[in-house]
Amino acid sequence: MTNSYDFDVLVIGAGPGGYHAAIRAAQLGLRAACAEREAVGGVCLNIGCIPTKALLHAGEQVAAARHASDFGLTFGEQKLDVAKLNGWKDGIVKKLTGGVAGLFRANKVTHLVGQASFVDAHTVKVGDKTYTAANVIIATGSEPAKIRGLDVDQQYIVDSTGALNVPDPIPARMLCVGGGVISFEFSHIYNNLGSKVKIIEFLPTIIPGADADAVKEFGKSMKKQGIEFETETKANSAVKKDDGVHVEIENVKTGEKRTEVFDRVLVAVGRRPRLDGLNLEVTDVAQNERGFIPADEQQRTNVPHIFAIGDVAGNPMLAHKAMKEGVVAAEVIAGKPAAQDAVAIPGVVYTSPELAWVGLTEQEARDKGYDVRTGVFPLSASGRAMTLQQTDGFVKMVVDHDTDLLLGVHIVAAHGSDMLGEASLALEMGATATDVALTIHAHPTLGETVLEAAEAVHKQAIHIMNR
Amino acid sequence: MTNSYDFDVLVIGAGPGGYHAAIRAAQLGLRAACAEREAVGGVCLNIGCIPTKALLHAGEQVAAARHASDFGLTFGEQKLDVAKLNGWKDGIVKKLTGGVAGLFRANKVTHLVGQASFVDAHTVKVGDKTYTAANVIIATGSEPAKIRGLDVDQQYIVDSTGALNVPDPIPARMLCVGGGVISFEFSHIYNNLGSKVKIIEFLPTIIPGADADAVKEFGKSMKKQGIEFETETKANSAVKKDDGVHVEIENVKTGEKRTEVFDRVLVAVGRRPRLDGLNLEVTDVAQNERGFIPADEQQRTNVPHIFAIGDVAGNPMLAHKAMKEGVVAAEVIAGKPAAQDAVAIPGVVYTSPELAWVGLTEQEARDKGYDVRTGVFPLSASGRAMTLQQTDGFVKMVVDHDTDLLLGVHIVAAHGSDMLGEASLALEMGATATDVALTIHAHPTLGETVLEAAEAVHKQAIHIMNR
Amino acid sequence: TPAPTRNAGRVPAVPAARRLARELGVDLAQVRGSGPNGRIRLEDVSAHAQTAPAQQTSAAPPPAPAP
Ligand SMILES: Cc1cc2nc3c(=O)[nH]c(=O)nc-3n(C[C@H](O)[C@H](O)[C@H](O)COP(=O)(O)OP(=O)(O)OC[C@H]3O[C@@H](n4cnc5c(N)ncnc54)[C@H](O)[C@@H]3O)c2cc1C
Ligand SMILES: Cc1cc2nc3c(=O)[nH]c(=O)nc-3n(C[C@H](O)[C@H](O)[C@H](O)COP(=O)(O)OP(=O)(O)OC[C@H]3O[C@@H](n4cnc5c(N)ncnc54)[C@H](O)[C@@H]3O)c2cc1C
Repeated sequence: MTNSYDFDVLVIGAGPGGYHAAIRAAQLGLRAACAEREAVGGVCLNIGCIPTKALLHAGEQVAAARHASDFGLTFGEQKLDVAKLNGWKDGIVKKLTGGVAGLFRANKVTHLVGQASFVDAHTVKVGDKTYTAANVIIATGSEPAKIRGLDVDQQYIVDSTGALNVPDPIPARMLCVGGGVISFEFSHIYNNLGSKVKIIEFLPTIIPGADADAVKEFGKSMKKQGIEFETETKANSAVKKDDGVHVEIENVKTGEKRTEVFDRVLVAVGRRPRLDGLNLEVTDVAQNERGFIPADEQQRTNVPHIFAIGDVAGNPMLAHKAMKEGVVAAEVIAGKPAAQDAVAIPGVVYTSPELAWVGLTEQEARDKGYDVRTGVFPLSASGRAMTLQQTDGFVKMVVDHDTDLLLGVHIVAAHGSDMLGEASLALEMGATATDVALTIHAHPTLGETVLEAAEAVHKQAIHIMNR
Repeated sequence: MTNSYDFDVLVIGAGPGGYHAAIRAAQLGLRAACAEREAVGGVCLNIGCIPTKALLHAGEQVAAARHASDFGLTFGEQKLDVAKLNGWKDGIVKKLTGGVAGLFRANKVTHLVGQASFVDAHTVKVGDKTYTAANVIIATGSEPAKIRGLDVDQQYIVDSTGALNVPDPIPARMLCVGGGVISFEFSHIYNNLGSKVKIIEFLPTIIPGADADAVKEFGKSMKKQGIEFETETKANSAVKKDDGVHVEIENVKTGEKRTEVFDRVLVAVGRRPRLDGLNLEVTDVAQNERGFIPADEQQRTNVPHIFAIGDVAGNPMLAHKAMKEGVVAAEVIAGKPAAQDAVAIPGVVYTSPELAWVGLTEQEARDKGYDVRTGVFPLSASGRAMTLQQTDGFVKMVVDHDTDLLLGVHIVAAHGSDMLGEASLALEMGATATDVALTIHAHPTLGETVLEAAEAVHKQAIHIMNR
Repeated sequence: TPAPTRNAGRVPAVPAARRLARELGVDLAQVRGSGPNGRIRLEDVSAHAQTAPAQQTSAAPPPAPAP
């Protein structure tokens, strides 16, 4: 690496993509810097993955206490100190973001504080200092998309960031606009904390991108728990009045409109790339029609020494995709043979049960021309699930009949995200359903449902009748 | 298969080994029978794996309610209805054993009720009827070993079966004799339910067979939770008196003796093959010096048409090993190319955190001559673990430096048994640490600690400093 | 000559390949694995089974001359 630049690599944004890139670059001996204008850790650690999971856990504990009476454990009056809940969640965030800052120091990553903007393709201004870099990695992430008529005030009409601040008292009636992952996670939290929650989704299906059967199984459990949802429905406007937020809701098929009143409205209708203040125009870096910055398998943009990773590089906008791309970009810059060549990127809705999947849905596999076989095994037939009081859900495997190759795994289950490790490794290793079926899975574990789903592909599951 | 026999295969014992064998045999078109003298489901479903997991869950919910105050959730007085707890646990057992009986019917497995004993190598008497079979599978399991001076009365001095019946009130002082899996599971249950628990183990280490570092990490967490244990210590005698059970405890190194008083003593010092009433002598089937019936990779004993599977065939005495062997025996009888050729059989202690492992320990790998590298990643550096309030433990990988081949994975973690699926598949697939490290693991999941441990092998973990 | 296998060593082969090898009567030790570390995959076993019998045939005694 030439020494005429201040840094071998300058990363813009310290979200999961950016901090992985910077740390891996430093591990490989590069002089690395990472610029951040807000908080180290990005959306994920500060206002995304982590605080939602903290609140989800808290909500699940409230629900678990209710179900404890099934086995004879009862409690006197239950009290939730909302301020303490928010503080606990913030404490976890602080610990993790502090950890990343510490890792920067320990790895000798130069942490640049402030807004970064390009001066030219090799020069970046951060705050009021200017730095040159042989390579630049753009990792500026994404921000919530806005929707006309629903103006976020972060008090009555909130986006995901506002919804992280649990109000006291818990809102009695809540509407979530958008039927994606974020909406379901918040619905689950607030439903467990005592809100009556309704979700509306414009499209004909919730959780777009997930397997249709899995979504159905998932939706069944959500409904059972009290979360209502309507598809092909949209919100036209939301107005705060004395008795709550009046929302005009429209059935997009019939055109029928009605007004409902809620105490709080969450708007979660997608995310868009964040490029404000970056001054990207002074470079030749190309964006696509939606504003994202396309990158190749090495995470290079059309300008060879400028890389794009994470949310700003496009879908799926997930932290683990950002992390992988960050590591790949750093390794490529260090001259390593890295590529973002993942067979599949997993997705998870961290509710209870979780919806967790990786690889092709049954429909996607059919569309690609595979002769598809599936194997399904219900959690209700799992001894472990019974002992955990968590029998909702199933594991569904999508397999190519000709080669027995595993194409996709779709899990609706408690701890589903923990079982995803096996599914992801299986896809990356090119495993067949037989490989999974022949692997001994410890008893009694939820993971046995993965084994049984693989057996079911061949009509040889033991604990169900194979049709 | 010749029709001159009543059955193509007659399985003796309907534990996990036996019922898997019978069902798979029927699935493959064989005329299968399964004889059982007690309850379908064997030790595992009735008095083993399942009821312990039910009680473990209940105990963990008691503990979770205590920790809920960390995030602001508090409860009034907590009450445990012990009769309801036992009933709930028994209900799960009943549901599962009923399920197996139903699977027998649906698969057309002939269920023979009664004690089975050989009349000759092809003839078995069950109750007072006699049947002939082309092949016989011995799946009679195991029973608790006894120890001199500690006479089990199932009230004050209990074995694992007695300990499943939770007494009211919960015993204040409890001693567990034996430092293996069963002892730790019951200690964890009773400790959470309010007992003061002590474990004594004759050998220099608890959980023999597990990785030494993992055992240390596990023991640290158990101690922190209030479970005491002493190694190189034995119980010479236990006598029930008015104020409790007086136990003479001896330090086997110093020979020092003392007497301690407990309200309940659990004896869990290993298991021995169960062959009473089987009349094995009329066959030529060989046993080893400890009474087990050795079998080859096809689960055949020295008599080619008689198979032995599960606990009666020897260590490790685990349900999933019995299941695998049952399936293998059935497939072999059906003429399929099956073998018990597992690279590794996982083991789990279902406490919280769980101790879950598969493959070689570091020491075993060194003893086999590998140039061993290890990678360790602590749960305390996992964001998901923090949100789950479960940061005890680590993941340790044992890898062959020459080939990067994964040799063993040792997990101390909440949900450790769920993460084991990936580890087991990795070993069976011949995966390298690099394969695991390059596989995208969803964020934020506990499974990321497996990824990071694999990265740590190469000194490239992101969230810790790599020494 | 192939590197000596470690005393502890095993030929890494995926479970489905191990089963296919038994079915076809193929000795895994004779199979060249195409995966990393010589890991034997399903296709390696089928490929071996297709070529190996041919080798055996050539080693077998020549057929009796036609009358
Ligand atoms: C509520 C919610 C929950 C989520 N849960 C999950 C989940 O469970 N799992 C999952 O995989 N994903 C989840 N996501 C998505 C995940 O947060 C993102 O995919 C991830 O954060 C993307 O990482 P990134 O590094 O690309 O960008 P970001 O995390 O967005 O980080 C970009 C950083 O760049 C900084 N920045 C931007 N422009 C500049 C500039 N010009 N100068 C200096 N700094 C700049 C920003 O301040 C920010 O810190 C969730 C998102 C939300 C909103
Ligand atoms: C407290 C406890 C907890 C455990 N937890 C776990 C765990 O979490 N995970 C795990 O993997 N393992 C666990 N085990 C071990 C597990 O239960 C055994 O490995 C498993 O049950 C062995 O299965 P099997 O089919 O070989 O025999 P068994 O389950 O012992 O079944 C044998 C059956 O044969 C019947 N039988 C015997 N002789 C005759 C005869 N002559 N005629 C007719 N019927 C006969 C018996 O009545 C019995 O039902 C646990 C064991 C105990 C005691």
